[in-house]
Amino acid sequence: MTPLIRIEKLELKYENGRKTLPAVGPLDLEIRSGEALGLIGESGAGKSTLGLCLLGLLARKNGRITGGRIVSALKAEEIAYIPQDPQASLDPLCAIGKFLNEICPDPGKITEALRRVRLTGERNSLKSYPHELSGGMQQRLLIAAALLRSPKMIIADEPTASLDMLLQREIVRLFKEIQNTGITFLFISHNIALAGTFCDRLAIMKNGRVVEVAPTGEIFKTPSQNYTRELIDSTPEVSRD
Amino acid sequence: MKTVFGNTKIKRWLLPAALLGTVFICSAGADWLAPYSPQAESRTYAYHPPSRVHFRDGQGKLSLFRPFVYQTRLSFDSLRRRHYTEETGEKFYLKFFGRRFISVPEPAKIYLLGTDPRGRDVFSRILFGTRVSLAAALLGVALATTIGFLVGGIAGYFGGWTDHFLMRVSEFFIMIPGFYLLLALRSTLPAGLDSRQTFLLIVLILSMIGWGSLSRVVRGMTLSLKEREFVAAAKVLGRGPFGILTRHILPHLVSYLGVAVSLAIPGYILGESALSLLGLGIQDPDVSLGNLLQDCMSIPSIQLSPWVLAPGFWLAFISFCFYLLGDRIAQSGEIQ
Amino acid sequence: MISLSPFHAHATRTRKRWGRLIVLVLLFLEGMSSRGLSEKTLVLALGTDPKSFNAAISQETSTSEVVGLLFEGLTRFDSRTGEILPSLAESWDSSPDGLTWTFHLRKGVEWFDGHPFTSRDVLFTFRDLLLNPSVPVPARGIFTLKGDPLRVEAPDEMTVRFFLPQPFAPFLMALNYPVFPEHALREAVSQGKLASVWGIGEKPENIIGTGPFKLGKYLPGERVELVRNDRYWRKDPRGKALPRLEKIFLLIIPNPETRLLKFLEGELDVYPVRGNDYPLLKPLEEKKDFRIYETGVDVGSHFLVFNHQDKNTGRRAWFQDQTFREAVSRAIDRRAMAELIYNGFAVPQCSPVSPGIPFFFDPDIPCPDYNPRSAEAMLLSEGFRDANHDGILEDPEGNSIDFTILTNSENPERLAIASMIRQDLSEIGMKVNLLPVEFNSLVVKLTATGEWSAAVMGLTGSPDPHFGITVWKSDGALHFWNRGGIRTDWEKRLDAIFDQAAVSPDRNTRKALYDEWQEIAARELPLIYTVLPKTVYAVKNRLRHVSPTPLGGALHNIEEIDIGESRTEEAAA
Amino acid sequence: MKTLLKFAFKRGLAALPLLFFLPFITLCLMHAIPGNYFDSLRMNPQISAETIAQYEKNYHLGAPLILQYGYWLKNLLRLDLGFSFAYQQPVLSVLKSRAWNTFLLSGASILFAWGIALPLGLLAAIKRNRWQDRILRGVSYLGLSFPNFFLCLLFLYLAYRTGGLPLSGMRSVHYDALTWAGKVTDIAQHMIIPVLILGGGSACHLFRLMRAQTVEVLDKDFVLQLEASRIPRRTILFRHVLRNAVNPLVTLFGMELPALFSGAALVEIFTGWPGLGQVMLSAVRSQDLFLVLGNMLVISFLLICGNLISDVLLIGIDPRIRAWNPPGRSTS
Repeated sequence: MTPLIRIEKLELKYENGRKTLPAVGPLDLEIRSGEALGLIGESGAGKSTLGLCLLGLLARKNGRITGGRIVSALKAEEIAYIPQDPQASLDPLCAIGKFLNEICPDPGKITEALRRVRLTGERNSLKSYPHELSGGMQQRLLIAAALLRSPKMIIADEPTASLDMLLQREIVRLFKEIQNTGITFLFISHNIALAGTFCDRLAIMKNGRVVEVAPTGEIFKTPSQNYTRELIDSTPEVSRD
Repeated sequence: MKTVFGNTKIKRWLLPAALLGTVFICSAGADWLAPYSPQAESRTYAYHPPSRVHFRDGQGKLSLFRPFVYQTRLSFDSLRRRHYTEETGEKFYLKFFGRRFISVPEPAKIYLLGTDPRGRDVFSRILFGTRVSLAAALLGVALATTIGFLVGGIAGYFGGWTDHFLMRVSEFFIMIPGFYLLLALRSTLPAGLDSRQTFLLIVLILSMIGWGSLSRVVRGMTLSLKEREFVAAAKVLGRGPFGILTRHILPHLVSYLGVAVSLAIPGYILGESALSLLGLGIQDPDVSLGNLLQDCMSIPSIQLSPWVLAPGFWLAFISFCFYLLGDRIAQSGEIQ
Repeated sequence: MISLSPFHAHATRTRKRWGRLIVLVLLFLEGMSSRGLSEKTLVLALGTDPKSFNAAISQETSTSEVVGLLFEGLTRFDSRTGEILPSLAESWDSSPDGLTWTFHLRKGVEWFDGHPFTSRDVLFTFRDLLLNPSVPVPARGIFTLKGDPLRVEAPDEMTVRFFLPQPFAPFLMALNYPVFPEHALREAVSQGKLASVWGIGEKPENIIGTGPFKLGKYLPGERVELVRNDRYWRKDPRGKALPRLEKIFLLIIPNPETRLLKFLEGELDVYPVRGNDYPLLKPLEEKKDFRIYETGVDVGSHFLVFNHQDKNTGRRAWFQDQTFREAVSRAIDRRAMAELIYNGFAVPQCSPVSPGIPFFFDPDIPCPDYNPRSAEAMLLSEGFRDANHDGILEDPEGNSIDFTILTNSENPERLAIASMIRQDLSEIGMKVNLLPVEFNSLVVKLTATGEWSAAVMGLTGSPDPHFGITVWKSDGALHFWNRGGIRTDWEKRLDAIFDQAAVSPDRNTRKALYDEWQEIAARELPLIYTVLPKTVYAVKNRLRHVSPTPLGGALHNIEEIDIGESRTEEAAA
Repeated sequence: MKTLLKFAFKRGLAALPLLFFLPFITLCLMHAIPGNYFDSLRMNPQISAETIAQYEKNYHLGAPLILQYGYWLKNLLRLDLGFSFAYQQPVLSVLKSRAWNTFLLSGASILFAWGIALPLGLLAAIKRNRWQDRILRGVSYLGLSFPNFFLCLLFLYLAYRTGGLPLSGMRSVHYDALTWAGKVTDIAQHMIIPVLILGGGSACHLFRLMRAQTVEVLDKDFVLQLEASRIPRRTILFRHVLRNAVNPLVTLFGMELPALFSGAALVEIFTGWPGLGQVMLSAVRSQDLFLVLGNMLVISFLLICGNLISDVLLIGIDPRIRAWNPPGRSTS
């Protein structure tokens, strides 16, 4: 499969006042079209930074590419983003309907997207406000917002971090459905087990560099890096169904 | 608001602090620094423009290190306008670091910023005026801060009914426009007050205005800190409310206080000068920036002797420095 | 009649009708003026709100300058010629001994409300109002001669006869006093409520007079509007009805700087020029289309006065001591005041009478010379020492000389004078505080409550010293330095002088008496005079028939004043 | 709507203590003056004995404080704020028209201030620490440091030199002769300088608040999310960021009013605008106590209205408040 995005010796730095913080060391990674790639690492490993860079939103957080390059078949607009904390990522003063309408004014598409994330039903009408929705419903709303733009790729940064176990599984099942329709997925998480249930391949990141990339099965069976083994051991046993 | 001291930000607010430092030192040392006493009237030198200090004499001979001035003679033109012509006969050299910082042998005068309608040196009056106005403002702010801190602390610490009552009182003092409160309190004061009593009363009135908003912040902070373990621990160790307030709550307030106080001082200075300008504040023999402004609030003096406006611009400069200081302290917190 | 003036005597004078009109003017833009006031409206300005509209009880210019235009007396004074001209009385004749005067009233004169003007009104004004002891009318002193008041009768509708106990020289001028409508005020006077009727809260149509202008509207704090009285009886020499103006706007502008800006912008028609304004205004005469008139030394006065009945016994002793007052007078630098405050447009004042009234002015009254050292010597001779060396003298009983000078806050010149006095007195060891107070409440303190120690105040002048009687006679309403206190010898002598001068027919004997008065005043110094400014007015060229005089001011002939857009200079009426 | 009314009523209740607290303060002020206020009035011939007697009966100055407070409230409810001896008429009638002039001036200044401060605050926050931000911040400090009475004079002088602007007062001479439209333009012209000075001052203050709020909102996650969702920048800024930044400012609006009224008083005095400021100054100078206190009551009434408006505005903007009533107002 031709790689959708090829990242060669990429270096990213944050400028904060006069100090610059290196966030991503020289990094090489390939993202293949249609696959679900897991990007695993402890917090501060630079996962989110990489995600933002692909989305072209790094400049907003005073980040800059200082080395290497990204060869991408996609334009940044074709990539959607699903945040970690849905509550904070929704404008409290803007009704849901208005928010979705701003992304794509076609009511038909909106109802279709809501149906796919099972957000139909009277209680969560388009007139209601984010604070009137539960955490899970807010996340599903953001997923619907992502789908509305019929993206070629979705980057999800710790999408389930603020949700309870039951909701996490439901969201992951929703991701699988979406992935089956051919959308490439970059699933950023520190929970290697949860990523394992969904991703085709896993890339392990440490201190801003990719230390290991392999299909999920291999990673769990024969982790080449002991750092990966620690990650696996540290997550509670999850049956892969 | 977290603040980060000791990092690169420290340089940013040094400039305003340094400027204000010099203002404090100059006004404190006014007795020595000012060429003349503020009340000294040389009535034949009314509306005298700023003296021209010469470094080269008539024949072009340089005397760089011994600047001098000429004596000036008053004459009226056909329009009754005052002209001061220099008499280049005798040179009067400036004397530095004598009994006064700058002085000139007697018949000649050295008016760095000219004189007011009564022949008093504007530069000296500004120095002495700054001293009084700053003192009134600082005392006012200090008093307001202590009141605000105490009321806020007690309200936050004890909570319940006291909190509710104290907050309504503070809300009342925030709600009332400062100027009206100033005037209302002033109207109750007996008429013939000497200026020292007026000064203290003005400080008291000024502090009545400012403490409200501070008390609300202190209350908020005390409420949030009260639950924290170390406060509970301190309480167990038997430290009284006052001890807790000063030892635990105060340090967290330092950054907020820095900003709030430096942003509040200009308000106090303006409050004092407004009162004095209307003749209700510090009276004539004493000098404050307010009653200095009285002389320059006239159209003919703006057109014919604009140097009389110096006190107004000086007051603006001081306020500007305070605002800058407050902003830079807040900035160092914000960038973080 | 003399009245207290919040502003320096520099004020413009309208027709010599009880008090002066301060001329400050409202602004409208050059451009706007074309589409502005269609009818002829004169725009002047006041420094403070009027205290009331009741001309009978008014003692201060803030009232008299507004109501002065609404009322007329039997006679009127022409300040250009100095003659007494007929007004509500068409003609009059007197008995050979000058004791009985018969006035033939003008026919066809009506009050504002159309009521006919008859002798009943004159009777009411003089018998029931002026000479009725139960009614507090300040001007009564002028008409009581040596204690016994005059008698008045009305033989028929149109004639009135006055019986004087003795000959009364300024009688004709005294009859400038306004005649009040009997039908409007009879009820208030009978109930003794005159003092509080016709206040500023009164409806304008209730203020009834015969003058050229009626009270149109009063917007407190903004302006007083006077409207043309269409029923006015006077005609100009060519038979055209007077007054020529339709309206007068008196704007209330407390801030003197704003008044100057208003004039410079063209909205005010007349502006009394302050000394420091002159270099600013003179070059603009052409551009701003106005002319500056210099009419000589003013007739009013500015003085420092002590309260000899001060509630504090210590202070009372100082103020009653002539040497103390003389020392204070010598410590005051009058030349510097004229120079600094009036930019040279003033002269030191030595006598109660101003040089502006040549006949009565006594030139050889000695002017106090500025000599602080001799002032200190005099104080030492009176036992004042600086016992505790704090720079402030103490009187023999040991209390330090420390008192408060009141003055009205609206007048910057007066504040400057008071402040210079404070500085001069501090040089000879007296601690003085300044307290600016609102004019009307200062008047109440001086003339009623007596809660004051010292004050810098002003009085309007008048062509005949007799009209200062309310100030100089010990029982006068404005005798504020010693109200109700025991009379000193010189005050007794002054009472005698004023009584005698009032009745002596011969001008020269009156002159001699008034010279003695000036001498006593200069020696005893109840009023320590400061400076007399020269009156200077800036008047817009659009005003016609303007002829300022020292006594009459810029608009003393206000009913003749006209507003013409054209530049042509009409022949003076 | 029902919650709206309930909430407004509740906010009104919270402001009421001010109205009841004020008479208490006024009574203390009355007692602070040496001697009985009415004795000094009796000496003034201008004031009729009955008026004094009537007001002495109304206010029972002799009675103990609590009783006086009761009588005072009774008078307050009857809208009798006492008698002004300087203007010789009831205090309420003196203040009625003046309160309207002050309200007009302050209202115009508020609109002017918000009109300038909000967009500039937004711009300064967006261009944080670039030259626009530095200049705007510098100018705002300059605006705040110059005393407004000093600015008044300079403005008046400039206006005189350039000509064209009316300089003082509220109405020009021929105001009554103008048509309705003429009247409005006439007053508008007279308002230019006072509003520039008053509005300018509070604009600087508001600018700084707006800038701080906008910076805070720009760092929020939902803005990042909106950008990620490729919503046009203009919509993000003006529909989302602006609304969220303005939201807390509306609460601060209530706190801003007192400073605005103070400034208004000073500007009125120096530009001759017949508002409450001038009345207050002459009342203080002539120690006309009822007028001073009446003035304070009217000002506090204007404040309470201002706060109610700000609270109602808040409900309009912030749906969270509508659904859930926070106990007290959010402290700034």
